[in-house]
Amino acid sequence: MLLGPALAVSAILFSLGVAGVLLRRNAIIIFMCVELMLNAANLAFVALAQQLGPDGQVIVFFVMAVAAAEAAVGLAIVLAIYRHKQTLDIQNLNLLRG
Amino acid sequence: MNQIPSAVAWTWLIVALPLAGFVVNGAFSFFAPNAKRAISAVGVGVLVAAFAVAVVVVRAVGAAPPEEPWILTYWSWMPAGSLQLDFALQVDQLSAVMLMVVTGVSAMIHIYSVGYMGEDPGYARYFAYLNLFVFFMLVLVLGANFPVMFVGWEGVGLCSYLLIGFWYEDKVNADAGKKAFIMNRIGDFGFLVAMFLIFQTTGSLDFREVFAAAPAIFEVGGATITLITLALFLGCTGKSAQIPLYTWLPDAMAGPTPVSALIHAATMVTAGVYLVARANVLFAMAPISSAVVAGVGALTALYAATIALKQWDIKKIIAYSTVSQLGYMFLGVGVGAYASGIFHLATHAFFKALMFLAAGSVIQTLHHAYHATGRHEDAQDLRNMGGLQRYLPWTAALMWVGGLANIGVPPLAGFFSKDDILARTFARGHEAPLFYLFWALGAVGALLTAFYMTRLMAYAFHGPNRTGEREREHLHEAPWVMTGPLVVLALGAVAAGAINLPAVLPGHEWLARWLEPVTFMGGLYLVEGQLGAATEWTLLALAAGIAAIGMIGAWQLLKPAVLKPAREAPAETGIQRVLLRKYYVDEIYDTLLVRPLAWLSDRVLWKTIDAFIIDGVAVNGVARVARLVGWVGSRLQTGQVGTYVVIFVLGTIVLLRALLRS
Amino acid sequence: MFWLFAALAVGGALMCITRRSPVASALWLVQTLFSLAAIFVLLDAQFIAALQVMVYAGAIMVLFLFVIMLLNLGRGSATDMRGWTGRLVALALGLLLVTELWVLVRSPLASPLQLPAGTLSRVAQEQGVVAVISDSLFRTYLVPFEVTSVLLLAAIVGAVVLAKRRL
Amino acid sequence: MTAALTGLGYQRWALDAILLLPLLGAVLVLLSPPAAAKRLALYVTLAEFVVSLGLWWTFQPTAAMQFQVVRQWIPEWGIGYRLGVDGISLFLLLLTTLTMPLAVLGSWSYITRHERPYYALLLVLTTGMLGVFVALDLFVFYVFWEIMLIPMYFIIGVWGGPSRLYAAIKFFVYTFLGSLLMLVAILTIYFAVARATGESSFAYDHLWRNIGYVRPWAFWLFAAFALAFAIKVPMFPFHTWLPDAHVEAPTAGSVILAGILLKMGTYGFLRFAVPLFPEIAMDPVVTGVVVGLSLIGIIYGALVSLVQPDFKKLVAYSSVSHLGFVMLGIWALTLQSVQGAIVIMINHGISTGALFFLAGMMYERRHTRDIAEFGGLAKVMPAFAAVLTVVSLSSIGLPGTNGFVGEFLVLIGAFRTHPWAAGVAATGVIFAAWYLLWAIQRLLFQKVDKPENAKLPDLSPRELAVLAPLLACIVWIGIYPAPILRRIEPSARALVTQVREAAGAPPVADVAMQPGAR
Repeated sequence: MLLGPALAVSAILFSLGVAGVLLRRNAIIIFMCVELMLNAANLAFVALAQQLGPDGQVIVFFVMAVAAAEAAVGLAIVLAIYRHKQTLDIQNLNLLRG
Repeated sequence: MNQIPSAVAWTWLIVALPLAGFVVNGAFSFFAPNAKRAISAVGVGVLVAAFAVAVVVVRAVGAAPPEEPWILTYWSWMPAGSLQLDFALQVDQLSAVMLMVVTGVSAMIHIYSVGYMGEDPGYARYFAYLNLFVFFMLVLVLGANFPVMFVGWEGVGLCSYLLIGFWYEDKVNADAGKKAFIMNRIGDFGFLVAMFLIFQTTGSLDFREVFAAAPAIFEVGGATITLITLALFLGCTGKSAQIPLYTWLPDAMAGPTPVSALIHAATMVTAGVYLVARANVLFAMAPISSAVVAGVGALTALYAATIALKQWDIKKIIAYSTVSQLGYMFLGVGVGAYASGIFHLATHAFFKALMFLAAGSVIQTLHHAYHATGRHEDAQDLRNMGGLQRYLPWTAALMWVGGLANIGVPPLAGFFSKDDILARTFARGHEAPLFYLFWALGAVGALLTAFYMTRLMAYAFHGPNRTGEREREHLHEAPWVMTGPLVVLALGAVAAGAINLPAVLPGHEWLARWLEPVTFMGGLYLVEGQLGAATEWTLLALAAGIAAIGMIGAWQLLKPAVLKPAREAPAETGIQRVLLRKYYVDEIYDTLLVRPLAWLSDRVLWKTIDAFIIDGVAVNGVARVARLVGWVGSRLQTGQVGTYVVIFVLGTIVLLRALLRS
Repeated sequence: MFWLFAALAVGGALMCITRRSPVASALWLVQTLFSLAAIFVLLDAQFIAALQVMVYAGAIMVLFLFVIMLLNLGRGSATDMRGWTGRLVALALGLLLVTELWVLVRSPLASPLQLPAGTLSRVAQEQGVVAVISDSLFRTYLVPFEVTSVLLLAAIVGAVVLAKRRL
Repeated sequence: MTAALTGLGYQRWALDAILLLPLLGAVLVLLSPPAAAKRLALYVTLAEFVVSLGLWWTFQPTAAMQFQVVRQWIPEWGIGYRLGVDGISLFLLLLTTLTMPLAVLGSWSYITRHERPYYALLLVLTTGMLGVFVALDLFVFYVFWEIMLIPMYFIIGVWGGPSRLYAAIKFFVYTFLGSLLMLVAILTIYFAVARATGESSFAYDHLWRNIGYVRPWAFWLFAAFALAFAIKVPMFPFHTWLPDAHVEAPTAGSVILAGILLKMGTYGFLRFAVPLFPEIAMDPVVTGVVVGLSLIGIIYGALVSLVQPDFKKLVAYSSVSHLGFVMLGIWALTLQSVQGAIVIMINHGISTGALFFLAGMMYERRHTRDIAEFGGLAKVMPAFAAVLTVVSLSSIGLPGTNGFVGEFLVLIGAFRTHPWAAGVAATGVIFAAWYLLWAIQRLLFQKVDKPENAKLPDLSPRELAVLAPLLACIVWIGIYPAPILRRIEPSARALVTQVREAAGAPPVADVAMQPGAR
């Protein structure tokens, strides 16, 4: 029975991901932290799948697919931004300013 | 109800002919404005034809006098539940009289116009309007219910508006037309309210039904009937230029002179008198209203005569004279002498049209003279005339006939009709002394009438000529196409009195007996006073005496020889100035009503309430608040993704916390 | 076994978020991902573990590294870490989250839903690791699966469009 | 004629065809080459008019809904595509289909850019407007109500005058505000009735029969409807969007706005607000407020018109005055006044429409609408002057023109129940004459004092073709309105009877009532 420890690890990893997002200003590292959070969530799914049936694993499969898609598009955006602004520092990205 | 004779079925043609003339001449004015022969042929032709048909119809009426009006229903106009209005005409003795006056005088004036307007570029338009006017006037006198009459009532007002402003390039003319229309509209408001009240109380608007039902529904002297008749009379004061709505009529002289003769003397302005005579039952049942009608009539008769004393514009004098004479007619119908009112209406149509047309001939020749020498002088100012009988002998003679008829010199038409009214007013005096006062007002008015008419004739046709040295040789008599109608009208002015000679003379009161089927209902409530033969003779003599005194007085007091042309004349002072400026009534209306209303509309209603309060404060105020909120919100958006993330995470934590709590 | 990989995963994650160089961060993240793959195996999810290694550690991270290299971000420039306030905020929020999640983890699972211990591994042995997932994937979740394929296609197109210099 | 049309099954497909044709036309116009757009739009609108004309003959003068179409749309929520025509909506329908070809012709040379979307929007607008008048399902009604808003917004906002955006947004937001409240009211009624009867339906009949279940909130529901319609009418304090929208809109926009869109407000009162909530509408306080506001509208609109320097604005404010008469007629609730109100709706569409066309023709020639910039046009443009005079006289309400028939009926009907109000309203005829005649004088009469005016071309054949049908209607309705009145009468009578019965209002002439029958 590894459910409790696995979920705990998942929680810690997720929080680390969040902290990373908050801590860093480099868009690409923030991006990696998001991936980290996704993995933390995957861990929770897999751990629970052991208790509740294989559907959890299927979800993980979907998460991975979406993550892959997201990575592709996200990185393309990063590229475009870098080309446009010559920086990835999110403090300089304030196009959303009202 | 007796059988409608087949000739009466032709009535529609009388109405339709002028309308057709309007359509054709209207088309001419766009496509062939210079085809003057064709235009005259159509314009005059339809009138002559209408007159001919009218004669046929009136003969049918005479051959078999109807007990009740013959109603000719053409189509259903406004069917709305209990309101079933038909487009219907009615022929009876009263409308027969009006038919003859309207078509006859109109035909003469149309012929005269061929000469008078011959050189005007708007010839076709002029005849189109004139024909349209006759059409509406005929609808007015033939309408079988109040709304159909109202069609004519407002229609003639429209034509009056169009014809007064016929030479629209001058602001004065356009202003005068507009003023006439709006003043009439104020009266029409009264007419409308009266119709609403009548429909409300009797459930119908057809003359026959309303008048038949009136005795059962209304109580004599009751509030409702008084209100109805007063509202109707407000309509009359507008249309027939009585106090307080008379000021448009003198201004209306801005139109071509034949128009003044037709619309503003002979026909349209008498519509009010016709209406009171038509609704005689209603007025007779409201003694207060009748007294008001008589009082306003008497007052107007005197009041307008005083203004006429000091006018210099020949047309204005005749215009105020018209207002004054209309006052006599209202006095007549107000005292219950409906036949007398209509009698004066008919004689007045002849002699006043004659006066106007003769004045038109004078004005035209003066106008030509000044035009030929290039001087800009007023062709209508008496001070620029004088001694014209040498140059226009026919016109002078004919105008004297009209003038004498107007003054009331026996045995001309005006003498009998005016005396008839005054005598009957006097006869009511034993009921209430008020009527003696009305009679006195009328008598003084008659004196003034004699004075100003003589003044007009003396200054225009006698004494030395003041037109100008070079202009004098251009003065000449009008062509036969203009003098011909004058002769016909003069015959009428002389002989028309014969239709209703006083009771003491042979052939007495033919018109009154003719109108008996129409007026007897009113006679049930407003019993005419009876005069002894002696009193009647005395009054006749008195009337003749008044006329003589007025004329002789004027002839003695006025000195045409020392009068100076308008350009050199000194300014009037004192009471003369007040009279010349018509008691400043126009100015008073302008200051007290027109300007404040315009100011209120502009400054208060539009700029303050509309633009500032509603739009500025309320509507755009809401928009401004929304924009302010948006602005505050937009300031919160720093555009820093980092900040958003912090807030987002915070939000997540709070949400989780809330989930855990539950 | 589990605790070892757990420690490696957490350590890798910690290093990942604190390294100055993006390349280093990426490599530490790879360590975390591999450790997670190991933990997946321990949790009877061999198929997912394999996917984890292939897709994440293999494909996605390589993509990241590619981009980092492409943009020449490898050289550690001035730190992109936030100032002290930012760090404190991050730390505080991270700790708060951990606490909350910890409470969540401690909450009991609804008992009727629970399978007896070892059920999944037994089923996996009977039918094969992949069959268990594929059965569910191609029956219950067929439509989402297909939609995912469309999503991936869209992502590819989108990535190409965005990354192209000029359309 | 009737037999021939019946043979074709006209009654079955008429409304479907009328609603579909413009939409198809819009698609065709968008696909056509730009040069052919206006021609195509003209043909479509003409075809539409011809199709709708059949209603005139096949309409039976009874109070029943005719040409009914009932189709399921979203059966789960009881939304059905329910259409029908009665005496109240018939003439608004015909007025719309008559106005549209003229609007297209009137835009012929006025619209010079983006022709295809313009004409397509006009056609979509047609469907929206017609839909409002025929919808018998409150949801469908709401949908059409919003559909017609959007094309109008674009027509003002894209093809309008200098401050078109302000005007367009003001128009849109103002109307939208009202219609959202109306949506809330519709949904409230729907849910309340559905809960009480167990039958979910937006059908007007169903809601009308069961309206008793919403009695506790009736006042607020009525207020929501009334506000939406009052803005559209527009009644006195909600009218300020109107002058802006009219002035900025292109000619055809103004014509449609005045001619048809405003009528939706009064139609809404007649069809929904008053019959659904009779006891609220006939409440003495509510009646007092509405009648009072109508009177203010009549007098105030006329007085403000008097001082407008801009001809279009003058006409716009005169609409406030005219629509005041309509509201008075509706609230007086007698047979004559309601018939008169409907006739004024038609008349106003014709006369004011024509006035806006004329204003547009002036604007096309001089690119100004400032009255002071003109003068003496009667000399330069006699045909224009003649038409303007006739149309103005109709607007003034001269007997013999259409304007008189409507005003007379409203006033004589209103006099039965509100004599003082009718008396005050009758003074409106004086002010109407004042402001229009003064405007005519400044435009047409006096000397041609501006050299730019000396050479203005008179009406072209196309412009005459726009105005001629309107002139014909002015005269026709003026002297022979009986066929129209007869078709309106049964529906008007039914309305007055039902509302008076339900409200327990005192009986009036022409209406046989059994109090408390509902």
